[in-house]
Amino acid sequence: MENLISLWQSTGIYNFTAGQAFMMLIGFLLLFLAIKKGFEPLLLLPIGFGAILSNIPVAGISEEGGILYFLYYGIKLGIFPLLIFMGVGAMTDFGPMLANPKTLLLGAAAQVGIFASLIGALALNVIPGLEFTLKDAAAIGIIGGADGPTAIYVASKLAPDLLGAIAVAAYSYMALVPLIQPPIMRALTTEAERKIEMQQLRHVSKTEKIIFPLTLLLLSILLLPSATPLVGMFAFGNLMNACGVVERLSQTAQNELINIVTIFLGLAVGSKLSAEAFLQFKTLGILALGAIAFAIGTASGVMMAKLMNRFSDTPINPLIGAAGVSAVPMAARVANKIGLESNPHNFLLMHAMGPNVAGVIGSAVAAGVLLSLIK
Amino acid sequence: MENLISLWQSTGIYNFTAGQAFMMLIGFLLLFLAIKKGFEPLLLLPIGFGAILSNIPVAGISEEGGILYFLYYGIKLGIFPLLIFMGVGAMTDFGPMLANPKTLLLGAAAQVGIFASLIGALALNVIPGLEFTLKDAAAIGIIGGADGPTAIYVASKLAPDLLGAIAVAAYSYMALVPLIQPPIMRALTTEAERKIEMQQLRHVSKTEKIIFPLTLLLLSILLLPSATPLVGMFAFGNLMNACGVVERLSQTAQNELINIVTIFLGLAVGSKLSAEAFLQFKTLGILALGAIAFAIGTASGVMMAKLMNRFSDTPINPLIGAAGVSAVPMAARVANKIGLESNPHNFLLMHAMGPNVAGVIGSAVAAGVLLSLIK
Amino acid sequence: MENLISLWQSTGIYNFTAGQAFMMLIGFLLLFLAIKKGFEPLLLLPIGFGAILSNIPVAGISEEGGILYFLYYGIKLGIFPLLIFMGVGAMTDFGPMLANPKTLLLGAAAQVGIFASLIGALALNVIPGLEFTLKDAAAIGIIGGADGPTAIYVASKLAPDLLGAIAVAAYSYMALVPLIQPPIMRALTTEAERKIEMQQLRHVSKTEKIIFPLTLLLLSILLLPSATPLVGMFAFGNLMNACGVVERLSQTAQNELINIVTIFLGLAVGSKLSAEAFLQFKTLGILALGAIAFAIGTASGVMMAKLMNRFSDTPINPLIGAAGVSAVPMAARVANKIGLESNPHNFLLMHAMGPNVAGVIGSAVAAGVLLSLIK
Amino acid sequence: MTELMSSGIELMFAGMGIVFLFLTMLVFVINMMSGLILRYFPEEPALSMSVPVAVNSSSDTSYIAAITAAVHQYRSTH
Amino acid sequence: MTELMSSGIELMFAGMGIVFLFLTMLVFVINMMSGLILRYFPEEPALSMSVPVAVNSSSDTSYIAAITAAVHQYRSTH
Amino acid sequence: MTELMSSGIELMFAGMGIVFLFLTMLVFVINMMSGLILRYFPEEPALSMSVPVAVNSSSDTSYIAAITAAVHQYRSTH
Ligand code: NA
Ligand code: NA
Ligand code: NA
Repeated sequence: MENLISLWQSTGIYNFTAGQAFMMLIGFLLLFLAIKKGFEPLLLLPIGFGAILSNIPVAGISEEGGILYFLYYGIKLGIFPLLIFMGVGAMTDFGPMLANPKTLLLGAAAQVGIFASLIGALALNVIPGLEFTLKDAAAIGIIGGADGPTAIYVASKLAPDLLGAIAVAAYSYMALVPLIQPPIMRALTTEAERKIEMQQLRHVSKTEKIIFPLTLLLLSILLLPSATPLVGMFAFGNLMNACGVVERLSQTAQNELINIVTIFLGLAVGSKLSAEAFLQFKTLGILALGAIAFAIGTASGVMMAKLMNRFSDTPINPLIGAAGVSAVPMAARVANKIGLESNPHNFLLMHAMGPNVAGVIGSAVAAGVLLSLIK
Repeated sequence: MENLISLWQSTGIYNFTAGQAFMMLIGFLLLFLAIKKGFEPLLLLPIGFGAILSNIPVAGISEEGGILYFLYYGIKLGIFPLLIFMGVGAMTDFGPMLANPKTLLLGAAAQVGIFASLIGALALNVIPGLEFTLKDAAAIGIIGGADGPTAIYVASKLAPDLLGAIAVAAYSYMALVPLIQPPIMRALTTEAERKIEMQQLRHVSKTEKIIFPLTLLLLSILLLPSATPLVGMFAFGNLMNACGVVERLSQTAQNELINIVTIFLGLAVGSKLSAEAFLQFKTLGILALGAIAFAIGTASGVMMAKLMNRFSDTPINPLIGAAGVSAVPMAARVANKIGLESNPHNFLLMHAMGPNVAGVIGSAVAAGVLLSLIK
Repeated sequence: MENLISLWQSTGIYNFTAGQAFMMLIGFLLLFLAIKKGFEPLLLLPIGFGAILSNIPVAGISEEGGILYFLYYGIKLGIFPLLIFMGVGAMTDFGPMLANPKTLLLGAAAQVGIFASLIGALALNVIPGLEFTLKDAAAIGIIGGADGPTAIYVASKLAPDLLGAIAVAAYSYMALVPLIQPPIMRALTTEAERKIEMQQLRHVSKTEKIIFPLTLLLLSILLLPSATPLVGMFAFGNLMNACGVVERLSQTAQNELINIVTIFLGLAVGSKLSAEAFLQFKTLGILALGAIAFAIGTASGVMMAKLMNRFSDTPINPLIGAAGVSAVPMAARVANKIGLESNPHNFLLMHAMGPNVAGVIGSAVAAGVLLSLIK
Repeated sequence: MTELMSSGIELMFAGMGIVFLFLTMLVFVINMMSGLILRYFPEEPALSMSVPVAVNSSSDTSYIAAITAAVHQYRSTH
Repeated sequence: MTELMSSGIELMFAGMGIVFLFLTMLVFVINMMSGLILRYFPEEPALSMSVPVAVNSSSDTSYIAAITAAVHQYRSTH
Repeated sequence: MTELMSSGIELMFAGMGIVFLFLTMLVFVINMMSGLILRYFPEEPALSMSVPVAVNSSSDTSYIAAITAAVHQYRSTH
């Protein structure tokens, strides 16, 4: 009898708090979005599952002794996001960007989204009950970078309490890029601009692809050492792939290793989706600011492309500016798709890959600035 | 000269204790069983090798500073068995069970083996020199679950000193299922019963396979949160595989990740096969009780199937009840084989897979009960 | 303004020390050697990149909190080199050595390089400013073993400060084997000796290949337990491959697992290439002694083969003695190549694989002696 | 009978009770679930249920696919 | 305007400044790099640039290749 | 000669001694082992030595095989 009472008192039904139940619903929602809607399933499925597991009463899966508690160390120590970034580096082909380097400026412009939402977060402090510090604001702003590992790395350093919400927002908006970007792109461009055909890209030699990651790293070392953990691991992955002499390491970095770390990172991010941390007015602010960041980044990229068209003799289709937010390769595909609507013979995909990967560099640089200036 | 004496005094020959030598023989025996007899080689080969390495005098491979000491943390913290369980979940197809859910009851019945051997362990306390605590008894009982990761997880929490013996017993008896089960199955069934043909299983839709792991997890959360580390990781692996949108993660979980963890876990389990822990009268008790647990589990499954046949209008071949102990997929194959002996046109394999995977759930639930009620 | 000054003061340009700049050049040199010259790229590329990353001012990538700091634990605890050794074991085929066991003596003779350079290091102490302890000298000597994981394991135990220089020397000289060995081999042999054709190797049965790693381990346990961490993990990998019943574990050990660990180990070794540790007079000594070690090892192997020819009735081509230094499989290829120059129909590759893998065992044994006798 | 043994027996009854309770409930829940799914989300013929992953999949994974495709297109124009 | 907001705005200007500075410099450096490479290290036709890895590759990786080759040769003589 | 140097030389002799002792013993042991194996466990022709793993292999690995087989059989009946 005592046993039965003790068992009843150890059931989930007996111990559930409303917050835990609600967070579990959020977890199921993420699973639904991942599986049924195809929202960044590689990340949102583990994150959603991690959210469910960490909100189970009594079990303590994300408390000391639980598996999610230990996995979270990989984020806390900054290891998981950097290893994923290394794998992403190994997957990235800088060819299109090297063939047309000025598209880097589009990747720069799109980072306005980061800083605009940082300011936005600070502005929201006028609302009673919201209190974002500069660190919080910076971590929120980085959602606008549209790069999962960068956002998680920065958030884990500056605002670990907001990590769950920030990661969820970042990956959700990346998945929503095909919905968020087109109206903005259409509103800011004329039909004639969207029809612009771009010059064929030149062939990029293997040597250029080998030297580029080293150049990038060197520049980052000289100007912005605080960005070098991110830029360095990215460049390392890219070099492993480009150089062609360590094929087996490169393959492992972009397959098994990144997969293993993705599973662990996803679960661990999910473990930060606790009721206390997530069910706050703040979270709504984060979600709103994240959407604004993506929108402003898209707009800035497009406007920058239009500006460059004024001064450049080789034409640039402004649609590819939107790809500057990164969200690789979705944003590039969106640019391609909108371009095809206006001109069915105009394939912008390769042209958009330039600003797309430039956006990855841009946000890593922005992350370096934030990590270096905010103490 | 001093050097030579010092060298001689550092040889294994000089330092061997009888216990170490004996444990090393056990290690070689396990290697022989794994390689020559095909006894669960994936686990028993690393366990056997770990046993040899950890009993080397002077070298201290399983003491602080040695590699097996560090690898053991993966078990101590509960990480390795849960990751293996995740991979097993990704490998498991619940289709046959979903097509005929009442076979779950066979998976429930077979767990009697767990609790019977728990009682048996306590009963053995009457023998002078044997002193099993309730925790010890529970950890021993879980051998009857016929599930490696579950047994190791529970033993590492309740009775880490017995871990080596329990893991060895669990995997050995799993390998012996084709010898242990048939006589019991034949003794408890009539020729007519063994000839029973079962209805073809209906097709199970993809949606059902996606929803099932979530349903399982939810029920476990509501009723038995203490089982959710095991059930949760298992369900996570299963969902990754069933949902079809994270194929690369699922593949990694059921291949490279589970392989890496299996190597580490096996070596680390082996490091618990030290003379002090293993060369005790207790170990004989554990081995005896493990065999009893498997036998009783088999018998209970068969009897449950016979009982269900009384009340059900769709016929159940009692042989598939034996598969309820889990030991996936060996027990299901045994059922199939014995069935074919009586009726060469009667393929029971798919029907037996239902209770077989149900047995995995059943032991995870039983593990949850033990972990929750024994303080 | 304050921000700008603060930014300027956080740039790499502002903070660079001459030592860091120089070490970064070393890093780029290693990348050049790896990529352009094909010098052991699997190790030297990550090591070179690690050297660059760890010498970035301000960023602190190899200081507490940085990723290289954490990765270095894998070396400090001895885990990474042992896991790589396990994978190398799984890749090694002892067939040729088992077919002609007396080639083991060639693998023994080549270890003279280890001890000669150990003595050399101590002799260098007469030069003012150089001060090698016995531990330092032993760690330097092990470069002559021509085995990366063994060298890193021993250096991490005896002289962690010298680890970077020792690892770089070991891998560089391994890559230089095709340059270092031929002149020595030609100088010590006559044209007639180089033309010697060897008897065809007998077929080695699978059982022999299974029993061999266990025999090796057993001998090591009895005579030299201090070598068993190395020998044991090597034998474990070899047994996994030879036994044929754990194919999936063996494949993972020699592919994904070794690749992951190689990336981590390389970066972590690179993190020990700091200006303070590397830019010392000592380093020149290490590089010189390493070259001497390789040369003496090669010479001893060749001379041993000539000596054995005096007493043996089956002829041994002395060129294969050079393969006894290990540097698998490069040294065996060199022997084959030099042999073909004198006799275009004389394929020595398989014959040279015997001493080649014997050299791996030889250096592991030598490592055991050093670890056991030097306190 | 010792106290230890009596708590063991209690544990056995509680344990088997919960195991059966749990798995019996699972039988009911599965039957309910399958019923609902087969009624409201019947599997359409062919492969129609498969989510169009390729279109809006993750930024991390589809890298390869995208870049491979793009490179092909790019190369074919050179 | 609060102090916090003003440091935020300062951060924005510093941040976007550096992002543009960095990426603009990168444009120049890439152009320079590509120019130098195309001039002094032009890609030779066919696959000539590929480093002869197979010949002097690592002791660890080329194990398989070497042993495979060797075993083939060895077997073919038996 | 310094004390350090003399312990180095002592180490060299001890070290090379043990290396040779070890590998020489290994030669003998291998010869013995091969002799015993070839005499008492001669390799049968063809693949007869291969342990019938597929039959009683591990619960973990053979999952795939079993389930694949089972699913095939199951599907083929639908
Ligand atoms: Na970006
Ligand atoms: Na079970
Ligand atoms: Na060697």
